[in-house]
Amino acid sequence: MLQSGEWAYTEKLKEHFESPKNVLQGNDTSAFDGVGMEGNLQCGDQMMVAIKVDKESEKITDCQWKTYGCASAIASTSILSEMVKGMTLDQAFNISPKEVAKELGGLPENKIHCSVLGDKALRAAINDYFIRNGMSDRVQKVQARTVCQCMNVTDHDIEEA
Amino acid sequence: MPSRQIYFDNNATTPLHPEVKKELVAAMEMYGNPSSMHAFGREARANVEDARHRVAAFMGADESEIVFTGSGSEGNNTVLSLFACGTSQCFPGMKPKIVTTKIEHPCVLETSQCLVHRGVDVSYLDVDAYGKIDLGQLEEYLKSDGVGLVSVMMANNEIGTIQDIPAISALAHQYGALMHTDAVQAFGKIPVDVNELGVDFLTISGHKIYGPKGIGALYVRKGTPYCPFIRGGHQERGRRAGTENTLGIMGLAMAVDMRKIEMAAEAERLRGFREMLREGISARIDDALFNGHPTDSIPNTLNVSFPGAEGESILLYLDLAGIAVSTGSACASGSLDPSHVLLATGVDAERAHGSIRISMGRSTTVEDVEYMLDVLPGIIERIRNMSTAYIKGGPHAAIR
Amino acid sequence: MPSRQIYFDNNATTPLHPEVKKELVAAMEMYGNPSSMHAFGREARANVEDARHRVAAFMGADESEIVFTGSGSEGNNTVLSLFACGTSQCFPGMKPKIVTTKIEHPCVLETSQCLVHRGVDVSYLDVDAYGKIDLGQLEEYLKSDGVGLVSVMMANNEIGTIQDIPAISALAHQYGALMHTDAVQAFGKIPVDVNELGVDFLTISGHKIYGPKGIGALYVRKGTPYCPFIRGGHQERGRRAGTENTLGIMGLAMAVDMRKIEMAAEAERLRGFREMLREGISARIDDALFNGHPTDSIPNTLNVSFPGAEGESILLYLDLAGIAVSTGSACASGSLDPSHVLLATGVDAERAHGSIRISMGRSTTVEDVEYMLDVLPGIIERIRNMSTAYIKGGPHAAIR
Ligand SMILES: Cc1ncc(COP(=O)(O)O)c(C=O)c1O
Ligand SMILES: Cc1ncc(COP(=O)(O)O)c(C=O)c1O
Ligand code: FES
Ligand code: FES
Repeated sequence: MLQSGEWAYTEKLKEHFESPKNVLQGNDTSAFDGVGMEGNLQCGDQMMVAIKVDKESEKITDCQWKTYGCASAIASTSILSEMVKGMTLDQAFNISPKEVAKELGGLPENKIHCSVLGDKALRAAINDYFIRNGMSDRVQKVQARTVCQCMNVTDHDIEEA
Repeated sequence: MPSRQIYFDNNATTPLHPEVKKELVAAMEMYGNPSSMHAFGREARANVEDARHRVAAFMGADESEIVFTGSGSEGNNTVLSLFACGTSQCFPGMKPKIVTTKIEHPCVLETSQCLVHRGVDVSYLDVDAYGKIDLGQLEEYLKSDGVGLVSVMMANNEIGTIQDIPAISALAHQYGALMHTDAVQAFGKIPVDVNELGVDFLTISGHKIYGPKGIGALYVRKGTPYCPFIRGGHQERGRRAGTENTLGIMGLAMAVDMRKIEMAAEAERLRGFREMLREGISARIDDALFNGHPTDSIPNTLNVSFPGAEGESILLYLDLAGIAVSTGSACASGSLDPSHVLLATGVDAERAHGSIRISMGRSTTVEDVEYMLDVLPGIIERIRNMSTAYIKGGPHAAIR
Repeated sequence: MPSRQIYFDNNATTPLHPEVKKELVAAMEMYGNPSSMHAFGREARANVEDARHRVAAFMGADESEIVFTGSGSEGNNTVLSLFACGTSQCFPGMKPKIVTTKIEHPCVLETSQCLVHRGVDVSYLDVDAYGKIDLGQLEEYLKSDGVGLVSVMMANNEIGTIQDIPAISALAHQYGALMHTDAVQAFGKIPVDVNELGVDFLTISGHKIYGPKGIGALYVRKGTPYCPFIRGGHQERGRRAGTENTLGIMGLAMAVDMRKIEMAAEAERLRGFREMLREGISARIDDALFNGHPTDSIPNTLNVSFPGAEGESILLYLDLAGIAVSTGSACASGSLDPSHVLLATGVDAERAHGSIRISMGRSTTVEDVEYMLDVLPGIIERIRNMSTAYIKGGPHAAIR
């Protein structure tokens, strides 16, 4: 018999869930240069990412966020907000959810989608920055969400009782 | 590991009662097949029939009316599947039309969906804000004729709401339908008597009452048409094939015996704890919204939503503090759909996503309740501070 | 009580292995629901998945291919019922035609009969005098096209005869049918490897291998169409609803681990005992007729008929002497029909009625065998002296 019972997620994920980094305090985002919001409450997941950008170098100097979401969403956005600091907008735009998951030491299969949201909100924030600064030509389409993410989740493993 | 471990998830499953453990250890020495004629078999048979008698007695049934099953899910599947039996030999006069509710357990809902492919017509009753069905709507369905079965759960697993089964049975019978209740969450928490309820079928499960997992029982009223679901041997008087799970059956009977002794006082105690929780949460946390019926509810269960805080996060922060609850939402099960039960009560998806279920049990103490009340407010505050969705005293506050 | 108690009915069920008992006692402390996200649930989940891995490994399967069930009967019902699935959604390209044999366990035969009412066509293969099917006849059925499933048991529970499953699988696949084998009696007695056998589905049961009753497993090859039999939750990756029987699952895995260690030497030993029994009975009792295949047979099983002596009488006289056997006939299970298996091998009803099955197990000793050989001749003589039907060296003697 196994004496498991320890945290199901990785240590790294647990760490970021316990002490999330760069959570926006309050609701005021006016000090930021770009703000993105993704997801909706119907799906049980919503994410807001706000960035400050150094105009000269186009490097992200600060990244804060808020989420209505599960542990994976919290931890992956927390780690993402650390990763992007110091990156150029182009570098940050190209971070993939896979890289975030890797940084966390892996995510359960049915939780991968939760990490996607932070990523999307970040891209929306970057696009917002471009629009605000008259660079609409640089806006890249975030892949349209035709169907609600929730419908594609592999929902076997675990069940309500 | 957190310093305390508190189990507030007794509706999901329960620990074995110490007396059940003892019984299981003793029963492990007995290994005959109850169908065998020799001494080993006769010993097993005697124990199985004794167990059947005890389980039957606690629900006011005759022992011939009890079929042991492998789970509550199997019991429910068995009853519903009767109405798709392809032959009138085994189920004469069968009317392939079922009326059930929108808040049943998935094992009823998914089986119903499958039966539609087998020519059965299924309707789902609505529930009100407290999770109660409307007898008027039921009667309308029954009037449309040809309903073979009404299946309404006695107590809901997520919100605890208890239905008026005697009235529902009476109505079903008035229109010539048979009556089934899934009593998996009610049995052992509140009195269950098949004659007072007036049901023809009733499902129970061992692991919700401090008995083993993988064992259940189905009550089938004498004279009710029946056709086995698992087909094969002559076990259970030809009503359920498979070598009897003697260990499980004896454990279930012992669990039932213990319920008989402990249930009444425990219900009283847990009802008190629940009100402590309800009041404490209301006092210490803004905008907490309670789900389910405030009084017609199994005494151990409290379901509460915290707008702006997502259920799984609450569950996992509580877990870090050593407290086990479940989310009302099905998130915990890997699906992201909000709870079908809460949605049926008319709450919006956000409130459904932000709910947790606290289900207490026989070992719950007042210290457990106090610890919960100490820990929970800080967790909700923390999550709400991170949340895109919480506005204090926001739209939800009005409907509290 | 007789001075000795000898259990020669291991094909009916087996005692728990001492290591399984220990595992069950330890597992009783763990009570989480494997579907719960909190610490209690995660511990249960880890143990269930570890068990799945061990069960899978012993049959050469991947753990994702194992579905835990409540019994061997449930496993067999699950596979056959797939072919009556009313919707092409869950079972695309399903061909509702099954070929099975006349000597299957009742849980296959009775399910097949029920499926006929649900639009499934079922054919039953004959067997020869040793209980073996004929590949030529199978091919004829397969040629007639549209066969979705071939279901042939690996070893027969009454006479022990082993079928050539690899050849049968190959033939089934050649004609586009899926292949199922009921390995309930073979698994743990002889090597079972799903890839060597080439099967798509394979059924096992815990209580035949010194594990708990009420637990089994079904192997489902990756990519094989599937539809749950017990419907409801997402347990077992959506393939079998009902809270997992953690105790049973962990007990089954431990039983499997022990089989891995003990099976080979035990088979050798029991094969020796069986030949001792066969020779001893032949030498000491007139006109004993052995049933089943003399060599292609599970090593623990000996089925023998004594013309002029009725099986149930033999069973009960042996019982008085402290020896537990079963009758080949289904008498023991409450029916008076002679064994369908023996009749299918072409023996007459008298020989079928006069048979007993001796099935040895891991604790069988040479002393047990000797005691049996001491006691049995007197019992047969006694019954035959009372019998209207026995003429020494009569018609049966010729066909010995
Ligand atoms: C060949 C065979 N198949 C299936 C079964 C059924 O197994 P269970 O008793 O676990 O349902 C048995 C034994 O009863 C058997 O011998
Ligand atoms: C109301 C209700 N019905 C049925 C079940 C299924 O019981 P089991 O897990 O024994 O299959 C459950 C619990 O899982 C339940 O809460
Ligand atoms: S959907 Fe009903 S059996 Fe497949
Ligand atoms: S005979 Fe098949 S379901 Fe009744």
